[in-house]
Amino acid sequence: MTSWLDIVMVLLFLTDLGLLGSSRLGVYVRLAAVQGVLVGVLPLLVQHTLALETVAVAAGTIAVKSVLFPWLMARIMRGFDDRRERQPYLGYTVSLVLGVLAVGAALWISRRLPESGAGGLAAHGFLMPAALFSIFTGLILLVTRRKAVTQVLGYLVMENGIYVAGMVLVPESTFLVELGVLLDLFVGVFLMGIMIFHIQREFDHIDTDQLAALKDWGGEP
Amino acid sequence: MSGLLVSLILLLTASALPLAAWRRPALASRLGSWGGAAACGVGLASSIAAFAGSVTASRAWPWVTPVGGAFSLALDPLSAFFLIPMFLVCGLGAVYGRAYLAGDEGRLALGPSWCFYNLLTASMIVVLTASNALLFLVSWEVMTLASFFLVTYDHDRAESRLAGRLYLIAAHIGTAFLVVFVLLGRRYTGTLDMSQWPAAFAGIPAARLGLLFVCLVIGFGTKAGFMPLHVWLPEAHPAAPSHVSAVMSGVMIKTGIYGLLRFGTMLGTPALWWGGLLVAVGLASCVFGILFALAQQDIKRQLAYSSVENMGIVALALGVALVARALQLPTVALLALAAALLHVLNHAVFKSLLFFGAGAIYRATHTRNLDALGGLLKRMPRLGLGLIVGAAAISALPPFNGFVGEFLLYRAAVLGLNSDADAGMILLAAIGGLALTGGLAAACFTRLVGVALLGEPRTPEAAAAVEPAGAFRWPVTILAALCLALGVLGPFLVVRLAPLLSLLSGDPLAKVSGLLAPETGPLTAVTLMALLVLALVVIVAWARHGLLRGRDVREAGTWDCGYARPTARMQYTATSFAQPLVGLFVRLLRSRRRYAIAPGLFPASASLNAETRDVVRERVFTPVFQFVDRWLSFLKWLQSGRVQLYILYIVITLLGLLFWTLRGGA
Amino acid sequence: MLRELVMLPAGAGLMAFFVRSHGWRRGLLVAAAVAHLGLTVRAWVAPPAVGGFWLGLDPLGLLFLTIVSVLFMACAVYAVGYLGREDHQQEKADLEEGLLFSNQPEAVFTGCMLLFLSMMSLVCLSRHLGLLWVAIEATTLTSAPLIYYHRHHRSLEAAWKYMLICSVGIGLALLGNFFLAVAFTPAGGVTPALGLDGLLTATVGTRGVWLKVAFVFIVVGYGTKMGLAPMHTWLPDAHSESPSVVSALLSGALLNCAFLGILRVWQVLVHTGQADFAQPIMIGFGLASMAVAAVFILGQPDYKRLLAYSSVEHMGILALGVGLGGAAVFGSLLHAVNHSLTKCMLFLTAGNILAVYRTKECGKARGLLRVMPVTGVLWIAGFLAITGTPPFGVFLSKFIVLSAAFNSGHPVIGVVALALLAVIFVGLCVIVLRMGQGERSDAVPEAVREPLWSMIPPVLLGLAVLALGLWLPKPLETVLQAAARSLGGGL
Amino acid sequence: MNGRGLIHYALALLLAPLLLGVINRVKAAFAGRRGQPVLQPYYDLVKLLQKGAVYSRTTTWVFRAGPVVTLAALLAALALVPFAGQAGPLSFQGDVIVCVYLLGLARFFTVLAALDTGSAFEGMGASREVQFSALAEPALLVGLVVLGRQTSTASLGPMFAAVGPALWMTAGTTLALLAVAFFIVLLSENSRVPFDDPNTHLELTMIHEVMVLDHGGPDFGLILYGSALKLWIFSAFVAGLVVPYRCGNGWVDTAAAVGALLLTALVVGTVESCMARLRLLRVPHLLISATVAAVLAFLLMTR
Repeated sequence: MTSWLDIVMVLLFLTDLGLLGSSRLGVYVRLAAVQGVLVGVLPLLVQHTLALETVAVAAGTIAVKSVLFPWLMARIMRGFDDRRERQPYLGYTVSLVLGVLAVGAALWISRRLPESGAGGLAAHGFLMPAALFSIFTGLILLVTRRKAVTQVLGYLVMENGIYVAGMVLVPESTFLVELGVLLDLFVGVFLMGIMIFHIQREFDHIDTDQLAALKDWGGEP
Repeated sequence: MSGLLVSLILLLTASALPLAAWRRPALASRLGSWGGAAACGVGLASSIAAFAGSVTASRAWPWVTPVGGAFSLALDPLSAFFLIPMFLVCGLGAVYGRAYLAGDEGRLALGPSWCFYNLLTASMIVVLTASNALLFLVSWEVMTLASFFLVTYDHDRAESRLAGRLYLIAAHIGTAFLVVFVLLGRRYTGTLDMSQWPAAFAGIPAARLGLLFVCLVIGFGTKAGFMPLHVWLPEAHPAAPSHVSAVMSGVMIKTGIYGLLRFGTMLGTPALWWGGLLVAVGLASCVFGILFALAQQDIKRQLAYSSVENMGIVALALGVALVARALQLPTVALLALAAALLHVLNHAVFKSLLFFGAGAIYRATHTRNLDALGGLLKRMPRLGLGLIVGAAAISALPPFNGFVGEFLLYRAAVLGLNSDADAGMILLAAIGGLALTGGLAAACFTRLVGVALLGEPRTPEAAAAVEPAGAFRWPVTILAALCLALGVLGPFLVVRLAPLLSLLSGDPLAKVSGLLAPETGPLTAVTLMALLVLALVVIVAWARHGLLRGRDVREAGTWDCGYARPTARMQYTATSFAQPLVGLFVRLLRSRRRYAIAPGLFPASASLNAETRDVVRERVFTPVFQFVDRWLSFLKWLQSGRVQLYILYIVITLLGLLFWTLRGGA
Repeated sequence: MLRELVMLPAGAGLMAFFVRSHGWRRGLLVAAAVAHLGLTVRAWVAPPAVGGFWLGLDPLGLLFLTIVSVLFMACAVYAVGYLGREDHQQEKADLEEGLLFSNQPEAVFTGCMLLFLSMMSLVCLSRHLGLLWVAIEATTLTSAPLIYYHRHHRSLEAAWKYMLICSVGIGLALLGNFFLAVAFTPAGGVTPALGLDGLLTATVGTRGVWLKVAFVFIVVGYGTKMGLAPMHTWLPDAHSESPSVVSALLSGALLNCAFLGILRVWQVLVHTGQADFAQPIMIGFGLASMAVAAVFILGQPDYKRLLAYSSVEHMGILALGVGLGGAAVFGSLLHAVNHSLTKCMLFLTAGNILAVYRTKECGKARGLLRVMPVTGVLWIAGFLAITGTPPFGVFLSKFIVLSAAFNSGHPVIGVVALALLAVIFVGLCVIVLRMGQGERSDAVPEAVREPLWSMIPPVLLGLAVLALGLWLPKPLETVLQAAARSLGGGL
Repeated sequence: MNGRGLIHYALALLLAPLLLGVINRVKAAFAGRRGQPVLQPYYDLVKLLQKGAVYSRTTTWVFRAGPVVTLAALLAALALVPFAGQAGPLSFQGDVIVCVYLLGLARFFTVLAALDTGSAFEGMGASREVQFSALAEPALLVGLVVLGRQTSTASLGPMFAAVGPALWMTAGTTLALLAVAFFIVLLSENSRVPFDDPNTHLELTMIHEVMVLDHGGPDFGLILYGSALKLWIFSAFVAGLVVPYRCGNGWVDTAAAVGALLLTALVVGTVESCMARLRLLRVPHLLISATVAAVLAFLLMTR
C-alpha cells in the first residue's frame, strides 16, 4: 500500500514540475487530467477497508477532475488561435527554480508540524509535502501565467493539492473533503469557465493583460 | 443651572424650527433669531448670577454608559466666566444676523443657517459645562461641525469652500490630539468622569504629564488659533457671514483657552518648560499674527489675524502664569491668570464689535477690500464711532478695556522679573514682545479706521454707503459701551475673579484674596487714570471750544501742501500705509508684489499689487501635505490591475505568516 | 424558524427565476425581505435556543443576521426603484466609454439577490465550520452574477477578479479547516466533526501548532473575502463596477459574513487559550488595511472606489478591535453594525448620484447640494458618519476600539491608527466636500427628481446611524456584550 | 499725590516749551546765526491760540478730537513722570505701563487725525510714525522695566529715586546702556535728527510735522504744546538717569533737575547740528539697537 502511495506521490510531483516547465496549453490540460486520476485513486489507497462509498467517491472525483474539466478546457481552447502560453511573467526556467524553492518550503513547513496522528498516514513523510507542493505549484501558475485558461488550470492544481491534504489529514471525513473540494471546483472552474466564454466574446482573446482596466496606478482606464 | 438647561432646550428648539420652516426663509429667520436671542438672554442672566454667586452645580443623565459616557453637566465659576461672553455675543449675533442674512434671502438657504447657528451656541454651552470627557469630545465636534456649515453657508463661492475644508481638516487633526489626551487620561485614571481626573492625575510621572500637556496645547491651540496651528483661522473667519465671524472669533476660539484651563489645571504643578512653551507660542502668535493682520487688505482677514494675535496674548499670559507656578511665585501666577481671563472677556467684546462693524460695512459697500473704502465715518457716523472705540480698545489703549488685561499681564511679568532671575529672559521676552505687539496693533488699527472710515471714499460704492439699520448698529453700540465700562471698571472685576482664581490655582479663597490684596492699589489707580484721561479730554475740549467761540472758523479743501487737484485716489491706501512695516519684516512675511508699468515716455497706467499669504500654510503645511501625498501616491502601484500580482500578495502574506508562526520550530 | 431564515429567501429566489411579470417579481423581492426581517425581529423578541449541530443562533450570529436582514430590506426597497429605472431589453451606451451593453435579465438579478440573502443567512446561522465554509463559498457563487449585472467588459473584469481571488482565498480557508480538524484529533483517535459546540468543549493537547497554522490559513482565506489588506485587491473593482445596490450589500453584509467566519475560528482560539498568538496577526492586518485605504483614498478619482477603500479601512478597524481584545471586541462588533449601516447608506446615495450625473468621476459630479439637495445632505452626512465624526455612531465604536488600544498598553498602535484615520479623513473630506458643495454643474439636467423609493432607504439608514451615536439601545447592548464575551472580550 | 510732585507738574507745564527754544538756539549757534529768541515757542503758542481755524471739508470730528485727546493723554502721562528724584503727582506700582500706553493713546489720535484729511502727505507721515513708534515702544518699555529690575520696583517714582551716584558706582554699565536706549527713543519719539528733521516742513523726509500739516489755529497750538510736553517727559527720563544730582535740599534739587533738562536740550540741539538725517531705511536699525542695548543692560545686570 505504502509503495503505491509513494508512486502516486512521485507522479504528483512530476506532473507539478511538468506544469511549471511547459508552455503548451494542450500539455497543461493533459497533465491536469493525469493529476485528476492520481488524486482520484488516493481514497482507495488511503482507506484500509474498501467500502463502496470510497469507490464511489474515487470514481466521482476521477470523472470530474480528469474527464469533465479537461473536456471543458479543451472545448474552450478550441476557439483559440494561439495555444501557447506566451511570455509568462516569469520564464519557464525561473518557474522551475521557483518550483524547487516551493519544494523546500513545503518540506520546511511539514517538518515543523507535529504528527497529524490520524490513521498513521502522516507518518508517511511524503504526503504532506506533496500536497503543499501541489498547492504552491497552483499558486505559482496563477501568479506567473498570462492566459485565463492557464490560471484556471493553476487553480485546479491548487485544489488537487488541497484535496490531497484533506485526504491525508482528515481521512475519516472523506465525504466532507469531497464535498468541499467539489463545490470549490464547481464554483471555481465552472463559473470561471463561463466567464472565460464571456471574456473571449468581449476581448477576442483571453490574455488577462486585457483584464487590467480597473486599477489605481498608471494611465486612465 | 436650570437657567442653562432652559437655554439649552430653547436653543435646540430654535435650531430645529428654522429647519422645519426652511421653505419660508423669512419665518425661519425670525424663529432662529428670536429663539436664539431669547435663549441667550436666559443663559446670560443665569450665568451672570452663577458667576456672581460662585455657584457650583451639576446634573447628570445616563448616556451611552457602556462606553463610559454620561450626559453630565457641571457649572462652576470657570464655566460661568466663559459662558457670560458666549451668551452675550451669541445673543447679539442672533439679533444682528437676522438683518445681515436678510440680504441673502431667496439666494441662499436661511433655515439651515439658523439651525446651525443655534446648534453652535447650544454645543458651546455643553462644551463649557461638560464634565464627562466623552460628552466633551462629542460637543466639541458638534461645535466644529456647526461652525463648519456656517462657514460654508455660501458655498457657491470657491473661497468659502476652500476655507471650510481647511477648517474641517485642521479641526479634525486638532481633535485627534484631544482624543489622544482623553484616551491617555482614561488610561491613567480609569474613568471618563472629569471630576475624578485631578485626583487621579496626581501620581503620574512628570514625563507623561508633559506628554499630556503637549497634546492639550496642540489640540486646543488649533482651535484657539495659536501660531503655527492657526492656518485655518484667517480663511474660515472671513468666509463666514459676519455674525458668525463675530461668534467664531469672539467666543468659539475661546473654548480652546477654556479647554487649556479646564484640563491644564488637572495636571498639577507644571514644569518650567510648559510655561516656556506657551510663552514661545504666545509670542509667535502675537507678533506674527499682528504683522500678518497689518499686511492684509481684506478687512475681515485682518480681523481674523488679529484674533491670532489676541489669542497669542492669552497664551502669553497663561505661559507667564505657568512659569510663575513652576517657580513658586503665587502672586505672579494669579495676576497672569487674571490677565488671561480678562483678556478673554475683553477680546470677546471688542472683536465681535469689530466683526459686526465690518459686516455692516460689507453690506453697505459690497466690498471687504480696505483699499476700496474710505470716508465712511461721515456716511455712517454712529457705526463709525463704535468702530473707533473698538479699534482703540483692541490696541490696548487706556481708558478702554483692552488695556486692563494687558496691564495685568505686564504687572505680572514685571513682578516676576523683579522677584526671580531664573526665568528672567522668558519674562523679559514676554514684556518686549507684548510692547512690540502693542505698537504694531496700534499701526494695524489706525490703518483700519483711517483707511476705511476717514478721508474720502475711494470708490463710488463707498461714497454711496448710508448708515445701516438699527439691528446692525445696536449690537455695535452696546459692545462699544461695554468696552468703555470694562475699561473703567475692569480693575474691580479682578477682585470678583478671586473665587475663579482660587479654583484654578487650587489655593483656598482666603489665600487668593490675601495675595491679591496688595494689587488693589495699582488697579484702582488704573481706574483713576482712566477717569483722569476722560476728565482731561473734557477739559481740553471745553477749553478749545471756548477759544474758538466767536472766531472765524471756515471750511476748505484739504491743503495738501498746496497741491491743486487732490483726488480721492491720491490718498494713502491701506497697502501703502502698511508698506514700511511690511517691508521691514518682508523676509518673514514673504509678501509678494507684482508691478505692471506701462511702457513709453508718457505711461498711461501702472499697477502694483501686493499680497501676503500665510507663510506657515505655504511654507510648512502645504509642503508637508504634498510630501505625504506624493509619498503615499507612490504606493499606488500596489493596485496595478493585474490579478497575478494580487494573488502574489496573498501568497506572500500566507508564506510570511506561516514562517512567522512556525519560526520557533516544531 | 432557523431553517425558514435560509429556505424562505432561497425558495423565493428560485421562484424569481420563473416569474414573468416585473411587478410580481419586485413584489416578491420586497415580500421576502420583509418576511426575513420579520423572522429576524422574532429572533430578537423570542430568542431561539442556541441550536443544534448544523444550525443555531447565538448572539454573535444574531448580530450579523440582523445586519444582513436590515441591509437587505433597505436594498430591496431601493432595488424596486433601481430596477424601474434600468431597462433590461435594450442595449445602451456604457457610461464611461460609450460601448454598447445590455443588462442581465432582471429575473437573474432578483433571483441571485434572494439566493445571496439565503446564503448570507446561512453563514450567520451555521454552527458547523464546514457548513460555514460552504455557505461562504456559496455567497461568492451567488454574488458573482450580481457583479456582472451590467454586461460590459469592466464589470466582467471585476467579476473575474472577484471569482479568481476569492476562490483562491476560500481554497486556503478549506485547507485551514482541515488543519483545524487535525488540531482537535486525539492521538490515534478519530477526527472530530467540525461542529462549533464540539470544538468549544474539546481540547487541543499538544497540537497547538496545527491550530495556529489553521488560523493562518483561515485568516488569509476568509480575510481575502473580508477585504483585509493586502488581500483586498478585488474589492475596489467589484464595488465600483457592480450596481450600487449590490455594492451596498457586498460592503455592508458580505464582508461582515467573512468576518464572522474568522470570528468563529477566533472563538475556538479563545477557548483553547491560543488567542495571544493570533492577536498580533489581527492587529497587523488591521493597521495594514487602514494604511492601504489611506493610500488609495487620497486623491481617489472614482467615488465608488473611494467607498470601497473606505470599506477596507473599516474592515481593518474590525480586525484591529478583535486583535486588541477586551473592550475593543465590543467596539469592533458595534463598529460592524455602524459601518454596515453607514456604508450601505453611502453606496445607495452613490447610486442616486450615478443615476443623475451618469459618471463615477468625483471631478465631474459637483454641486450635489444644489442639484439634488437630499442626496447632497446624505452624501455629506454619510462622509461625516463614516469618518467617525460625532454625533454619529461610528464615533462611539471607533472611540471604544482606540480607547482599548490605549488601555491595553498599546498606545503606539492607537496613535498610528489615529494618524491613519486622520489621513483618511483628509482624503475623504477633500473629495466628498468638493462633490457636495459648490455651484451646480452644467452637465446635469435642469430639473432633477429625487424619487422617493431611492431616498427613503438611505435616509432611514442615516437616521439609524445618528441614533446609534446618541443612544445605545439596551437589547443591542446586551447582545453585543454576550457576543463579545463569546469572543473573549467585552466591556 | 504729593505736594512737591504737584509743584514739579506745574513747573513742567510752564517750562516745557522752553526746551524747544533752547534746542533752536543751540542749532542757530552752531549755524553761526543769532537765531530766534529762546522764548519764541511761547510767542508762537500765544499767537496760535488767538487765531480762528480752517478745516478741510473732508475731515470729521476725529480731526478736531485729535489734538484734544493727544494733549489730554500727554497731560495725564506727565502726571506720572518723576522729576528731581521725586515721584510725580500720581505714582503707583505699574505706572510705567500706564505711562507708556498713554503715550500710545496720544499717538493713536494724532495718526487718526492725520489720516482724516485724506491727504497723501499726512498719510505718509502717519505710516512712518506708526512704524517707528512700534519699534520705539519695546525699547522704552524694556528699558524702563530693566531699570525697575535694577531698582526692584515697578513704579517710576521709586525707580528714579533709587538712581544715584551709588548705583552708578555699582551698576554703571547697565545704567549707561539704558541711558543710550532712552536717548535714542527720545530722539525718535520727538522727531529729532537723525530720525526726522523738524525744520524741513515741506519735504517728503519728515514724519511728525507732516502729520499736522492741515491743523491750524488753537488746534495747532495744542499740538505744539503737546509735543513740548512730550519732549519734557522723555528728557526727564534721560536727565533723571544721567544726572541724578541730589543734595538733600528739595529746591536745589529741583533747580538742578531743570538745569539737567536744559542740558539735555543742549545735547539734542548739538546732535541735531552735527548729524545728518538717517536714511529712512536705516532708522529701524537704530531703534532695534536701542532695544538691544536695553536687553544687554538686563544681561549685564543678571550676569
